Amino acid sequence: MPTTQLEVENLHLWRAERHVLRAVSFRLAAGQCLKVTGVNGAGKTTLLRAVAGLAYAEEGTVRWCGQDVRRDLRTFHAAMIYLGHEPALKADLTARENLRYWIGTRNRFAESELDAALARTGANSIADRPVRTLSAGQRRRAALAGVILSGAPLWLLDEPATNLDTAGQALVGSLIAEHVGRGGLVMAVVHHELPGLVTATQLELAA
Amino acid sequence: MREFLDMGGYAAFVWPAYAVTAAAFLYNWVGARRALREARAAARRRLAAGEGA
Amino acid sequence: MTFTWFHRLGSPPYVYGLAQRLAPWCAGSALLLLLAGLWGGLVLAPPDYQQGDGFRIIYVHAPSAWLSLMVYTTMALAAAVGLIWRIKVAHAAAAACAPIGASFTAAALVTGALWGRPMWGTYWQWDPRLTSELILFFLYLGYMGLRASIEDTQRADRASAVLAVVGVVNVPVIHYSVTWWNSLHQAPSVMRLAKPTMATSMLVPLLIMLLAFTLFFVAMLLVRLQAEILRRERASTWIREALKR
Amino acid sequence: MSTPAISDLSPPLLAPGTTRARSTAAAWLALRRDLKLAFRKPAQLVQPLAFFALVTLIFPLAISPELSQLRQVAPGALWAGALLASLLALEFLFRDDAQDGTLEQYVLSGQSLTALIFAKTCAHWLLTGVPLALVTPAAALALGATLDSVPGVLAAVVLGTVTLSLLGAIGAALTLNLKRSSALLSLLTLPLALPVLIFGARAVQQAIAGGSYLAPLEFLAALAVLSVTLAPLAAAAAVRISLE
Repeated sequence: MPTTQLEVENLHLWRAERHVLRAVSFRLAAGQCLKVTGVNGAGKTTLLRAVAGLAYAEEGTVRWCGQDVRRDLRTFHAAMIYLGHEPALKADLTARENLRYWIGTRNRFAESELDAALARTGANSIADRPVRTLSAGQRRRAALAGVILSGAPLWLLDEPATNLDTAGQALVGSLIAEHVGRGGLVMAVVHHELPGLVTATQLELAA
Repeated sequence: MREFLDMGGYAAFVWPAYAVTAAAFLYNWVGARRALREARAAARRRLAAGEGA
Repeated sequence: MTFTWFHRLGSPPYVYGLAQRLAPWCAGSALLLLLAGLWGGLVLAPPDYQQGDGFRIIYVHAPSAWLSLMVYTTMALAAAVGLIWRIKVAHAAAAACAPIGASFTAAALVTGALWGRPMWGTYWQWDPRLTSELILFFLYLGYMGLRASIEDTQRADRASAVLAVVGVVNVPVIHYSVTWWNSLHQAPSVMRLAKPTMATSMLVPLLIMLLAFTLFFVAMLLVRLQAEILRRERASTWIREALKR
Repeated sequence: MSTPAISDLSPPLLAPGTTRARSTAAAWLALRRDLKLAFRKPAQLVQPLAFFALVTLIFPLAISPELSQLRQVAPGALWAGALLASLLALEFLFRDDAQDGTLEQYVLSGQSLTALIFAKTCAHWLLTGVPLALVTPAAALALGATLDSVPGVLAAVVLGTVTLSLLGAIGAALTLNLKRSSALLSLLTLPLALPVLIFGARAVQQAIAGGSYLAPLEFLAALAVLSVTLAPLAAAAAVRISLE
């Protein structure tokens, strides 16, 4: 029986002449969190993008629930949400409108669920302001609300706590812990320790 | 021979046409050989660098 | 069996070795055929009853024009194979095709203009064949321009492959529309490339030249293919062996 | 041996209570998002139109204010202007979305990227092609065409810009994230757009001359159908590659 898990095997990726990912392998099962660490330029973001299918790995496989994701990328993508450096929000729309469009292309949700997600990340008070008027931390909170709203079991987060204050960092830690507690999977690139996140396994990439 | 080179009065068009085509051949010949030579040299450098590391 | 054949053609060391062995043979036979074709076309074939000796341009123009289109199609096919099955060697072949095709397209344009001067009285005529050839030249330029502006070879391969496939779908559309456009504005062209009733002594050298040009293309493709494979290959063991040869 | 329940076999895609949006719904949403964004920044919409008006203004100044002479060059002038204006507008097609990560999220949405890209291109056509088509008859009148020519000119530009937008989407996707992309974009797109120019100019010419413009219009429609079916596939593939 296929179990909910992400298996990455022997991933190799080159950027021009540079061998960025050298035989990266790991397994992430339901209810687990993987912290990806390493110095700048070690390929953390690249690894995340390669797993998501955004960067093209020349060798190696990524399996989701036992299936090579290249055979059915859309199913895999529906099951994961990726939050990159840029929070993917349009400056001219409000945070609420942004989530309606961004998450709305993925799955259906009720307005009350949207409110709940915004409230959970503390973004409800700023939800109706255009994103251009928000601070970087507020944008990050709005984007995190999107992650919750997507209902995806697999979260791929690239430095989710950037630009957040201490309370915000604690929030990210508790969101991840909650998600993992529900049987979700989290793969996160982190620079700093996230408070409240103790159960994670660590993957250290060498430069 | 003279007659041949004259091409029945069309020499001004026939020979340049052949010359241009010859130039295309030459360009390909030289270009392909140079590309291969450079690629081999680059591969050698890469191998040497790989051994040094 | 067909699968193993296909599989082997996807293996860089195998193709590299094959190209290395075949290239001299192709180049040699191209040279011999070229000499034979030139002798036949310039000396043996009689002057045309209308165009005199001016028609002899056909022996370089028609094969160049043939190559320009054939190479583009080959390039697009290789690109499609590379894109669909993610075969590096196919991308390498597509990359090797572009400069060869572009140079013969340029040759076809210039020889066409040189032929046009005595026939039409002007170097450039908006004749459908020449116009299509000019557009094809721009397609080549675009392909090479895109390739040159992407640094990463992998990405350049895949992006330019999409362009080549889009281009090859468009080539017949472009040719058809140019012909249609031309038929509105002037009488059919006087350039008689595909005259079915060509005398044998004129036709045979043309066929020989077509074959010679094609073989020359194959030879140059094989040489450039080796270079392109080396640029893409990172497994060092077989390269070390290959570089000794 | 007991048969496992279906829920055991299919791994959980989404949290309980969450349902995937249909691809058509997603595409519709993408279209509406682009329209809404465009109307919050109307300056971008006006630019290509102003450019088009300027190009058509060049011709009377460069050739002659004589309407009978202008009528001769009107088809060429209108189409050259339309081609360049839609080329100019193409740069906006993916640029903002690529910069802020929206395009990445489209790729990762679990929906058909082809459908989403098609939706984006539709929005682009509605925002640039249609206004252009609405302005062209006015420009044609200024270049000496009669009122009778308006339906023909309008139909030709509407149909032609469909193909221009779709072909342009491929070029724009391929040149995404590249330096000096605008010159390259023209080099890639213009040769492919020549059939549109040929049939479009002929249709406009016939419309102005009072002849039957049905034949070139049919060709334009055929080109539009061909590009609607094939171009989104190529553009989606190009977007994927460009984001790598």
